[in-house]
Amino acid sequence: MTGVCALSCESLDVWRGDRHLCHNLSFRAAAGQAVRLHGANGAGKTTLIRILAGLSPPESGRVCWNGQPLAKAGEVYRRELAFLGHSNGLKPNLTPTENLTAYSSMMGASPVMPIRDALARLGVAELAHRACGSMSMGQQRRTALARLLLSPARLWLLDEPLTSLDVSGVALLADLIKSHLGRGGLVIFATHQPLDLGSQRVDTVTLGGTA
Amino acid sequence: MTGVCALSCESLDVWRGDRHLCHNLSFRAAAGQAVRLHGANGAGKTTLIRILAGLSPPESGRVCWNGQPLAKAGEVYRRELAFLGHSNGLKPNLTPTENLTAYSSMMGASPVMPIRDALARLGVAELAHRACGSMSMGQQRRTALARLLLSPARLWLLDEPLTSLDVSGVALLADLIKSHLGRGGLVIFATHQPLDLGSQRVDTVTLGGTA
Amino acid sequence: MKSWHEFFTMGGYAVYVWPAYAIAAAVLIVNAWLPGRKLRRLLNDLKRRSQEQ
Amino acid sequence: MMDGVFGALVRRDLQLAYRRRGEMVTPLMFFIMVTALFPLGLNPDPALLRTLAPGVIWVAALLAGVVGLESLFKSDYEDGSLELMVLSPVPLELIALIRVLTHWLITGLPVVILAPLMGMLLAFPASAMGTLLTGLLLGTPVLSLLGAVGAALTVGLRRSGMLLPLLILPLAVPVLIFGARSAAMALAGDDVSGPLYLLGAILALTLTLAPFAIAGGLRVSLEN
Amino acid sequence: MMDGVFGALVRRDLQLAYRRRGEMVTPLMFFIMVTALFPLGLNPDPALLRTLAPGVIWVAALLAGVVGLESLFKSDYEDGSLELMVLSPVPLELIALIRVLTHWLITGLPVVILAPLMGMLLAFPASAMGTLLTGLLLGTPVLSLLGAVGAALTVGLRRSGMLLPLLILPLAVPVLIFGARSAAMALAGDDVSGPLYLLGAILALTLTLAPFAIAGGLRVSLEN
Amino acid sequence: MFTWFHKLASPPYFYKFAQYVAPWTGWITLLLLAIGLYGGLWVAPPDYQQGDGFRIIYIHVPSAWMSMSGYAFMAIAAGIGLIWRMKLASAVAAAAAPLGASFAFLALVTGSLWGKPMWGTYWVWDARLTSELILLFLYFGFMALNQAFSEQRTGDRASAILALVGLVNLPIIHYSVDWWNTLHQGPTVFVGTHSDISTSMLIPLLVMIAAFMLYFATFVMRRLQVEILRRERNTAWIKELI
Ligand code: HEM
Ligand SMILES: Nc1ncnc2c1ncn2[C@@H]1O[C@H](COP(=O)(O)OP(=O)(O)OP(=O)(O)O)[C@@H](O)[C@H]1O
Ligand SMILES: Nc1ncnc2c1ncn2[C@@H]1O[C@H](COP(=O)(O)OP(=O)(O)OP(=O)(O)O)[C@@H](O)[C@H]1O
Ligand SMILES: [Mg+2]
Ligand SMILES: [Mg+2]
Repeated sequence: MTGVCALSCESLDVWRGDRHLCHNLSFRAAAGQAVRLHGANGAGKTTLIRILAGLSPPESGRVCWNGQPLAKAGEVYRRELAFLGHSNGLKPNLTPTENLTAYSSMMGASPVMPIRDALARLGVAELAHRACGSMSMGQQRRTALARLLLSPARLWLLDEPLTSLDVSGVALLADLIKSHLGRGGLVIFATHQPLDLGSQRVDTVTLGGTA
Repeated sequence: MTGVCALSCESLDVWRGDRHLCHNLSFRAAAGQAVRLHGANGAGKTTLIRILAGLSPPESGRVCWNGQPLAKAGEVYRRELAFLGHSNGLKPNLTPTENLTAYSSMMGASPVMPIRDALARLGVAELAHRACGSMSMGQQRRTALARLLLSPARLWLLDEPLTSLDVSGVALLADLIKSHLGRGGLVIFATHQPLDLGSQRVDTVTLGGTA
Repeated sequence: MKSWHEFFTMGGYAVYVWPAYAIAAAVLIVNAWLPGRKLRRLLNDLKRRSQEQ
Repeated sequence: MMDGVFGALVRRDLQLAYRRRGEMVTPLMFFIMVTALFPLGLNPDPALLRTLAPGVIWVAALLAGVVGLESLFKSDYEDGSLELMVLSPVPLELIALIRVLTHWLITGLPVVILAPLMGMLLAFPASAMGTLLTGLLLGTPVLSLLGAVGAALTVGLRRSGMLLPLLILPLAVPVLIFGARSAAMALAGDDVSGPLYLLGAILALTLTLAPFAIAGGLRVSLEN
Repeated sequence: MMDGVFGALVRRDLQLAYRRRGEMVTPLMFFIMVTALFPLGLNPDPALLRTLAPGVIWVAALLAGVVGLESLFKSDYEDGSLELMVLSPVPLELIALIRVLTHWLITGLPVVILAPLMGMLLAFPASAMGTLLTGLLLGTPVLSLLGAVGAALTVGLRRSGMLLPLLILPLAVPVLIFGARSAAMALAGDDVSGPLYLLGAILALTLTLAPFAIAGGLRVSLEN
Repeated sequence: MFTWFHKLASPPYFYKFAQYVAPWTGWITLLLLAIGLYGGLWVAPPDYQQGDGFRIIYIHVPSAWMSMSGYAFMAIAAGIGLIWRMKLASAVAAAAAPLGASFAFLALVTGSLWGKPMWGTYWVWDARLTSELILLFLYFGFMALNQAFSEQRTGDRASAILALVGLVNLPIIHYSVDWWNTLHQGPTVFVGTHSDISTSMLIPLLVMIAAFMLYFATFVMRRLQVEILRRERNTAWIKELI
């Protein structure tokens, strides 16, 4: 991982139906930085994360990766991005190993570590050969999180990554985030639960709005 | 709400595939009592809750409502039961009001409070006439929780009720549980997050097992 | 049947009779052979697993 | 009380159907397409078409009924409503029956209504149309009910779309045969009361037994 | 690199299909059953069946292909894989094309292979079988691609059903007509190169344009 | 008697029972097959109408009969498993299905091989042919559903419901198809009739039918052993067995 990298939002305006979720929102996250999106239910965290990922466009304003608007950065940006949404993106008929193999084949780069090691790190090594559909919610979430370890992406966008994780799972994820930041990565995440990143500084972007 | 009521498990054996999740598990919850199911990811909380609801049978042992096995208690038991699973049970095409109306028509009893009030109590009154599919995850969870207020059921079975709820949502649910217990209800819930029920005593059933 | 020749030609119906018998034999043999093989495999598998524990 | 439940459930199902009114059109389109496609390979000799019409219309109605069935309980399963249905004090048999009947109302009935039009295109004479309609009116609910049994049994499977026809088409054969036969007999000017009574008897039988099979299937599907 | 991606994606899709191999057989079953329904509903006279065979087989092939299509991207959308596909550096067009082609390989191709057998059951003469096969080989991929465009456009809509048939049917009908026509012409002993060339041209056109439409549809579906 | 049945219904006991009995029935099957084939293919005289073509009867008719009685057997076993939650009965149904399907397949294949010389075509849409084809699909549906779930118990219960619905439907299918055909007589005329079948033709047929029945019994037991082992793999008695 070389070179500086940064994600910046410039005066974003976000609407959902008749609700004005963000008004002139600007922020910037650079290498080694963690940003937490904060806000009540319905504040617009998920919406914002999807805009940051380039899945949907904002009403006005722009999102830039290394100074380039997302639309232009295109493939370059997607190569740097690891996204974890509300849903896990696992095929219930495939095993974790198969799911992650398929993921890494779409990544356009070879996986950073062997899939088996990634699963072991997340504590689901013994499930490697069972269909994902027959795993518990937490086990599925852990499998989805293993993607972060495979991808060389520098930017992690995590939407409520703690959902269904038990206490040890939460601690594990905090570790992963810290070491990613230590390696010069960027993490933007939304969560309602407290996530203790120790001494790591976390910027908070608060989205207004009520439930 | 009159009469004593109690749910008891007698020497349950639960298997999932080749995993032995509960071995000879027995516990009892009576009116006014809260039971928390505790265990790591994959320990078997969801499986157990579904067995308690009568959705699937245990390998051996039995679950009794007021001393009667579930299979016999049948409709009587279902009348006393409010169940909230991993999924919300909301039709994305219907509005919260429509969803809850349909629910209360299946309840076999008239709702305890007007639907509008229940939605207001959960803080989603203003969404009453929007399609559930266009609400945020937390808003959907709140709508699903509003069912608890409509139903006269004495037994609440909640599987990770805190998922996607923000801080105020968690406090709200704690309040609801406390007042339900105060009225002589029973609550059995599984959650990984701490849920502060104040002075209320909470029994914990710990399920063994690793991730 | 009067002769082996007659037996094999089946009075001109050999192309229908013998395939019918052949397919029947094949199906019956496969059905007889599969469960034994499955049983052996399963037993081996279970033995291996019980030794691992 | 049961009365209120009945009405409320029917209302909800119709409401849902209205919200997704687009999906209701699919079976209808299918029906039209299948009926329209047949004469293509044939010479458009009306006398020939006429004799084929009963079979074509019945097969088309059967296929149109099957195509939309997969989703009958699927969304309930996926969004968790099915658990609520199973855990409600109202008998699951009743809930399931209502669901099937509303499904028939919004997919089967339009097909029946459109049948005379398609019959006309196939040169089917107006004199026999009554039998065709009666037959469809008796037969398509049976198809819906049988289909619902299959849908209930496969709802927990991840990709049931394909399994479903395999399960229900063999069961649907008698309906198809009696239905098509009655229309063909009407065409020939014979007495059609026999097959129509039989269709009615099958309808009565299915109407009483299928709800239990459907409810059983739904319960089993949730066990997993 | 693209090579490896291609292989890996095809492998995943085939793997997925293999996991559900039971269900791979089912389009075939479906095809067989639909073809079998027609003689049941109609008159089992071989001479008549023969003339109907092109229409029957084409309709059955269309149905077998379409029944599973709705879910082509639906499950990806629902389990979140679609987001991963869109956000991957590999062009979405390629991913989508692979998905459609593997879908065709496991549902369309077996149907084509089985078609001669079903043709035989319908007393379709061996002399015209070549045309039937060529037509199906050219036509079924088009149907898969068109279906995928519709599936992609409607995957995110909760009120999807409406659009899918409306979008797809007008496009699919020419394929069906040319296909069934060519087989019917072969049956009559006419020269069939005209309709077959047309089918080939339609296939070439769809194969180049559809991936873009599919990818566009998927992106739009996720925007919401 | 009752206690014996009760004991037999317990998986460990049945497993051992089958272990002892299956070889015996297996050898008897083989013996009967040999006798039947010798009688049917060598001893029996050619049919006065069909010549030697009629000899397909010795596999066709037993297969056809076993395919039908096999379905009833399977559906009843599945129903017992569903209603009384008897695990062994569900296993019996799962074990019987592939065998029944094989017989249905054989009836179809041998029948159409017989049809070509007799009727001039491999296939006509005749009543029996059609209902046999439908029976095959009913078997396929049962087998597909039985294996479709991750938990075997669920698959058993789901497929049992299907089998019972199919059982109710089977006579309806049979008569509808029959009736449809008589109204719409195709080019088919059944040639072989029972009455004028000679004893030397009949006896091998009866022997073959007995052989097919015993074959079915033998390999249902064999398959059942597999099923029992698979289903009970976590129980104590299996661990002891190994
Ligand atoms: C694909 C073709 C055929 C199929 C699927 C088929 C199926 C069957 C079935 C299901 C039965 C049992 C009927 C019952 O006991 O009710 C049967 C019996 C029989 N079949 Fe076939 N059959 C076929 C072709 C033929 C042909 C070509 C012949 C001879 C010309 C034939 C001769 C017989 C005879 C003699 C019996 C015994 C009749 C009786 O006991 O009632 N079958 N077949
Ligand atoms: N359909 C299934 N088939 C086989 N095994 C299953 C199935 N569903 C769950 N399991 C297994 O059963 C165990 C218990 O699952 P369950 O969902 O009850 O866990 P849980 O305690 O709710 O976990 P979580 O905290 O992750 O929600 C897990 O180890 C899981 O892998
Ligand atoms: N498809 C949609 N159409 C219209 N409005 C929508 C749609 N999806 C979400 N909204 C609205 O946009 C707002 C933001 O939703 P979003 O999902 O981004 O919230 P969130 O901050 O992630 O909430 P939560 O904490 O509950 O997950 C909500 O008020 C919601 O009602
Ligand atoms: Mg959110
Ligand atoms: Mg759980």
